[in-house]
Amino acid sequence: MKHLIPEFEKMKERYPEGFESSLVLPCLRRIQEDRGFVAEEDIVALVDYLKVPRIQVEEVLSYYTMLRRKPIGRFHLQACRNIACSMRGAEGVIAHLSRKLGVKPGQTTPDGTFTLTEVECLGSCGTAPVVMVNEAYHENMSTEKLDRLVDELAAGVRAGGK
Amino acid sequence: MPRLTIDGREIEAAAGRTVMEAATDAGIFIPYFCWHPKLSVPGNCRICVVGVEDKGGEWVEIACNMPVTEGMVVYTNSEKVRARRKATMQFITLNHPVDCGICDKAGECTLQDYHYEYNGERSISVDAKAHATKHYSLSPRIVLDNERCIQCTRCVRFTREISKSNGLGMQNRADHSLVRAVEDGSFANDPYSDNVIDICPVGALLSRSFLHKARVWYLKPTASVCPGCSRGCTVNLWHRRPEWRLRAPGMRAQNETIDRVTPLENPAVNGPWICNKGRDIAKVLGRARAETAMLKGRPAELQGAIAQARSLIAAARKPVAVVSSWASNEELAAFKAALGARFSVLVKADHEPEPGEVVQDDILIRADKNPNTAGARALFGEAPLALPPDADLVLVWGEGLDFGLIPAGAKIVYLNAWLQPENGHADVFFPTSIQTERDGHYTNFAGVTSAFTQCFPRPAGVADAQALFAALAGQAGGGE
Amino acid sequence: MIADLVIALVFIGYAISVLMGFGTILTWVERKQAAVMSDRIGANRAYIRIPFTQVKLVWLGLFHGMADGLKMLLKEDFKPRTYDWYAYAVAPWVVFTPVLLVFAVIPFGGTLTPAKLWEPLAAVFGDRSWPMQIATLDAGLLIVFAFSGLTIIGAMLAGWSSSNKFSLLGALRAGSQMISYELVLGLTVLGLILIYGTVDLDAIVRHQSGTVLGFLPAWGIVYQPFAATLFLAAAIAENKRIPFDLPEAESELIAGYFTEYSAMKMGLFMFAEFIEIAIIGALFTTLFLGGYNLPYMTDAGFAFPGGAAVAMPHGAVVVTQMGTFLLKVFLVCSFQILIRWTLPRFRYDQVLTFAWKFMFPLALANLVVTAVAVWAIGS
Amino acid sequence: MTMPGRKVIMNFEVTPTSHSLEEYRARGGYATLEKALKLQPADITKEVTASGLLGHGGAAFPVGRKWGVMKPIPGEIHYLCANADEGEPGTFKDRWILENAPHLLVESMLITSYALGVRHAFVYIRGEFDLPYRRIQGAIDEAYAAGYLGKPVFGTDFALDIVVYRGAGSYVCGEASGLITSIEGRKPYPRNRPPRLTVRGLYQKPTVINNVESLANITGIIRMGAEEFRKIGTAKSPGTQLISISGHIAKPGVYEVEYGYPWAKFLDEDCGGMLHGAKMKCVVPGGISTKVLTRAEIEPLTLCHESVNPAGSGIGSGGMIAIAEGTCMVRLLQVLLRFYHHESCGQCTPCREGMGWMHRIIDRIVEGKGVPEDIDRLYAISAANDGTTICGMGDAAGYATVGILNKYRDEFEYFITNRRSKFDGRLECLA
Amino acid sequence: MRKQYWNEAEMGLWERAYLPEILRGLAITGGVFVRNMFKWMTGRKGALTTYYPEETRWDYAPANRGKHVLTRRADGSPQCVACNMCATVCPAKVIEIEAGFDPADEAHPKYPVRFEIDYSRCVFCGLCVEACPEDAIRMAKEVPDLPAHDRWSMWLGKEELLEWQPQGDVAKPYPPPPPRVPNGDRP
Repeated sequence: MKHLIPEFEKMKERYPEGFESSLVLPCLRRIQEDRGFVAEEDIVALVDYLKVPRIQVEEVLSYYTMLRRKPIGRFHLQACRNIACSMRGAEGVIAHLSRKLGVKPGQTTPDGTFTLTEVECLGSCGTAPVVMVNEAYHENMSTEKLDRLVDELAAGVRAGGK
Repeated sequence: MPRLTIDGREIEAAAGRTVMEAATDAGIFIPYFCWHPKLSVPGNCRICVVGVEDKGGEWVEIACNMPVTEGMVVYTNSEKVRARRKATMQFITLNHPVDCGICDKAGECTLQDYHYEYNGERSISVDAKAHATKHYSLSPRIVLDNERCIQCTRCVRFTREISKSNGLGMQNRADHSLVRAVEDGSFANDPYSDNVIDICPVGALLSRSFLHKARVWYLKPTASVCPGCSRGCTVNLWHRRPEWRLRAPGMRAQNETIDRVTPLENPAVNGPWICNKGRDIAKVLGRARAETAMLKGRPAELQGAIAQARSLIAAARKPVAVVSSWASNEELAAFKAALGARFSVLVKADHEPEPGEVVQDDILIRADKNPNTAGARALFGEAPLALPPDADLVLVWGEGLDFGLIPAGAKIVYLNAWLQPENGHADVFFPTSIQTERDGHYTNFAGVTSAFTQCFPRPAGVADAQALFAALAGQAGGGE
Repeated sequence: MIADLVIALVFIGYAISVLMGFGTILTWVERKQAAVMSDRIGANRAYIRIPFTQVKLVWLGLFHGMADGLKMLLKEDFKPRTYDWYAYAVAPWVVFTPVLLVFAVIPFGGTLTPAKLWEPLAAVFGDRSWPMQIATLDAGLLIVFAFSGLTIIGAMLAGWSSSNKFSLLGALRAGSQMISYELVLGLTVLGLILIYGTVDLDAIVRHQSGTVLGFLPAWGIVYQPFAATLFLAAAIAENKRIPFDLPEAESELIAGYFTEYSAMKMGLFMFAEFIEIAIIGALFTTLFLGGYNLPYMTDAGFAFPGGAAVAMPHGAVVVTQMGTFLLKVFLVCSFQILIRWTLPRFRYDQVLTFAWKFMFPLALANLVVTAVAVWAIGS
Repeated sequence: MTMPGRKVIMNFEVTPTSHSLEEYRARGGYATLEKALKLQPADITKEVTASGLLGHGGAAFPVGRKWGVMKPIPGEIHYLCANADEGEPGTFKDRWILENAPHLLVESMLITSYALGVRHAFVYIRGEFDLPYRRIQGAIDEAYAAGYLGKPVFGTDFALDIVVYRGAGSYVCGEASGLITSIEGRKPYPRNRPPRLTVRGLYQKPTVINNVESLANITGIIRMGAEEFRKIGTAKSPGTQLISISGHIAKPGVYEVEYGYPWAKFLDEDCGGMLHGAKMKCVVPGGISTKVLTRAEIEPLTLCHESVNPAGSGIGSGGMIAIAEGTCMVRLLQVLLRFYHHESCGQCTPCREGMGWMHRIIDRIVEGKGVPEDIDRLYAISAANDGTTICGMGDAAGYATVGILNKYRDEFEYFITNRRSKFDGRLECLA
Repeated sequence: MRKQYWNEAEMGLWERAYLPEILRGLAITGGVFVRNMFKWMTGRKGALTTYYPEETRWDYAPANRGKHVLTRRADGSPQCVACNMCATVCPAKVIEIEAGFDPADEAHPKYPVRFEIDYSRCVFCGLCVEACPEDAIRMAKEVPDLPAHDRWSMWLGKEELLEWQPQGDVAKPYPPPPPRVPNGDRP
């Protein structure tokens, strides 16, 4: 985490005085972007840097669904299953993904490429169903589009590209 | 000062007070789980709902977070309030395992009481209860039962606001939130951690040392003073009620042990808290006892020892007494009255801080680990503990004095409650009673005097210090 | 003379062993019979273990009597602080001894001719015969009453010397009750004396050996059934057993006159009571049940009505007669026990009322009727 | 989307570059700010109050009144938060503003901050929004670069810093007090009122939190003046409402609707009717926390608060979901309750226990193990949650449940009796 | 005047004659005697009583409160959770339980280390059985060999109470624990 401190310092400038505690969430997000998850050493370093009680960091990490303390697959497929998506076939989408990847929601493929997660509303109800791959929304998904998406991602990994 | 009406009683409360505080002050009871007079108001248990009459009729809101306003009309037991409370109790007991049978809190559990008072019915749920971790080791001292936890967060707030260790937090969300200790283990080092057991309104937080030791209704609290440091926190010592004494073969000794220690609220000294050392004071008081008088290490009759001590005192040219800072004010006064004129008196510290112990902090713990130093010094002065080399008789009272400091050749009269090697080195040794075996008072560092009460009978052969001094003085005075 | 002495000693030995045996066995019979009558098992716990084995001999609880005796012997002998310890000490014996003595005049068999039993005995005994009776006295029945009257003194002594109110009251009760029933007892027997014209018990028994009306045995009970009933009732009352056991009344008087007795002294009282059962049995047998007689039996064998006769050797006759007597006594004892476990007891006033207002007049009436009948038949 | 009626927000053509500062300026952007800075802050508040602008976050609390509570105290720190934590299922209107009109929001926040004496403003954006975050962050960076932010603007001594604060996946952050707790870097536990956030909010300082759409309206109000603004919409609901429609509808998306627009017409004509020409069963008017209305019920209604509220529902956040005939309402409620259970923060008892309980009950019903009393239980739990929780979530779940139960009780009874759905458990609308 | 009692027997002449009634009574008891004696002599049992303890009754009433039995779970451990309800309700205060803690057994963490009943004071009222929330203590209808030579040997401990099983196995079929609803606990 240490190498991110300059970034945090810049972030801090935008915040009013005495907002160190507020930086917990942005910093954790940044750390997770960097490492893929939040490790024990990151917590220790962050607590040391922000001078917040460690329990606050632990609470935040356990509370927010987007933060995690364990590594997951390279591509995090988050399929929305809330009302609007369900009404446009999200259940089929998830079932299809699950079949195609061979994992149940919440699991990671054995090769560590994909992690499939069911999530509640992603705020893309008009273009449902939606699947979020890492940060990017893939909207109006259908079985064919899904196949193509997963195949492309898998091919990219095989090619060694990003 | 706003005037308000609660249940038809007109009361006056300072502005800024909440309805809960106003009602409590006026002696009107409003149920609560999460509210605690010494902690912040989270308003999360929702059991303290009261009805407030308004233009639009009665509406219900939680009392703990409702500031009093002029002319407010509050009902604590209206139809609506009762319905709400009942619903809330249904929610609280929804996933509570109701395993009162194996819960140490049963008998002094708020949830039990409220259930009878405000619900009294079976759960309307037919679904299986959600399970959670049953025995989570929160620290080496405390076991957490997450199923019993009603997530009032009193414990969490205690570590944030009172002990400031930030040792606990609520993790996860919804009905799978869990109280957890911070992972770096700072909760285990919190010297006040055991207070969360007391403030837990249910049996979620359990003391490991008291775990399943006894049902609380078998126990009786006796008001006492913690001798752990010069703060002199008032405590309750819990021990077996006489009517529930154990009778099985080999179990007699259990009837005269301190099963647990809880704080006895005292605004002048410790508020509602005590430190962990105070909780473990039974270990100090439960050490092996000296029960026979001795003459140079040989067991002797008490009367013979008194006679011997009298003659030693009568024969002494320069007698010095080192009095105990664990002695009660009464005993000290008795010593002063009986022998104070004959002896030059010094005060010693019976106990020094032990390694690893928190020596002092700004909450309760004081550096002086003796309960009555102030009381002793008030009677015998502030003189430093330096034994004059020409002393030919030293009367040592209580443990903790290095016998090497006593001038060679000086006779030693020793009074001690515990079984210790020094006992045999004294010319005359008297076993004395301990705090749980007598009534008395301690004066703490700030001059506040608190009383302690006898819990157990004095063992046979053990002398009462007050009577002993009178007996010693009878002859010593006569000899002069 | 030697022969007389030997015979007397044999008879005395026999009498004592019979009485002691009855006394012991009746304690067991009382227990067992009571149990069987009331659907129970009765005492069955005392046992003798064969040494070095685990075999325990229970024998239907027979050893309870032995255990009782041992217990009484070994128990501490508590004595009250009395001014009259001599009377206190002697009272059980005063109760016990007369009871034994009564048996002296009771014939427990026909005649014994030792020579007929075994030839060589003729050398000592010749061919003399002896009636099987310890003391062949003409005043037999009077002796009985004389001795049995003595037990009252024992009871009174015991009650008085115990210096205990309960004992004294018990003794008073015992005394008045026994005196009252002694009278009735005597009156009932008077009828028999009128009929048989003798008080010699052996003669009375021999009178009963024949038959009446051709087939009925000529027993006293046939001549005097009413007197028999009264006699038995009075005898039980005399023995202070249920339903007349008022001198002992746990709720009022504890154990009555022997409250203050313990160990074997108390055992003597108890033992006397049981022996007295046997004595009453023996008396009743002698007076009303034909004594050692079996119906249709003579000293030579059986002679049935209609002429059939069976000859028996002397030894068989003697044994049969002795056995008959013992069996009859036992049955009467058993009947007494049956009564004891059947009837509820009286109130004390009822006991005396019963004696004086009911039995005494009846006995008198019986005597008068008998006298008239004897006079009429005799004249 | 084209839509008849006057527009306040969607009054320009969306192109790939229409969100840039350049094009925004070309549309007259930041001119209003210049105009506003010439007014007294109190006058702006007065103007907003006069406009009668209602909050667009769901509760329709008058924005002017909220501002009015917070008297700018000189020397005291005040904060402004734009609530862009759009978590209500069915609602995605703010996303449109963040993606397509970020500068409108920035300008509005500048005006608002000036009016309220705020020096620091926050945009709390939900963690999953990536493009919207980049757009708003881009716009703010542009504004900093252009000098609108960070230093005194237009020659006044008013300067504002805006921080975009990203959430990390929590519905409760959309609740104002949960939001500020989240900004404080803690778990977003909503707070008890009193004290109100406008008295003690972020870091115990007075804080105003407004929905993104509400704030976006400010620029328009100041530009056209309150009087002019009131002419749009109806008397009691002035202005427009961004309706995000989804579900079984032919043309889902975000529409700006002038208050008072006929509802049926909106659905049938502007949105192109139901998907695959199906018949409409009911509609969720404004986010799932409002009660559903059947097709027959909405027939006479117009899209404004005074029309919808008496029908027992509300415009809410404008997240409309159209539901076609043949949709299983039991499964639908299951989806909703699963969501509420997942998103309950677990702070106060009725919501923490009630949400899980309702979820377990509905799961059991769907499994075919329901009992008739379960319906009463759902009602009872909803009633017990109504008004007893710290934030509005307990009420919201109750409204949703009661709304569906009231109107489709027969479907639940059918499911419980026959152990299967009346409509095969279908949520999708088949062609 | 003699007091008249409401239940005073009304006796006819025959009954007042005393003797016939006595004979009738003797006939009854004598009949019983003869009948029972006949049974004994023919090798049958002529008594209702039993040769206790060699012979124990088989026909105790099912509700008879005999000695306590501690029931067991299928794995043989005592069903008792050491809640002390029985000890608390016991009017004679004869039950003493010392609880132990076994965190490994999640379903039954509290178990009795010591469970003792003082039979010298037990009044066999059965309240302990009523109070038990776990059906861990029952009273078997059979009466066991309780007497002892001193009062200390009348304290019966856990093992004895567990092992005394007159009706064979008292292990209670224990239903499997309900499926655990997953929670957010960290694995």
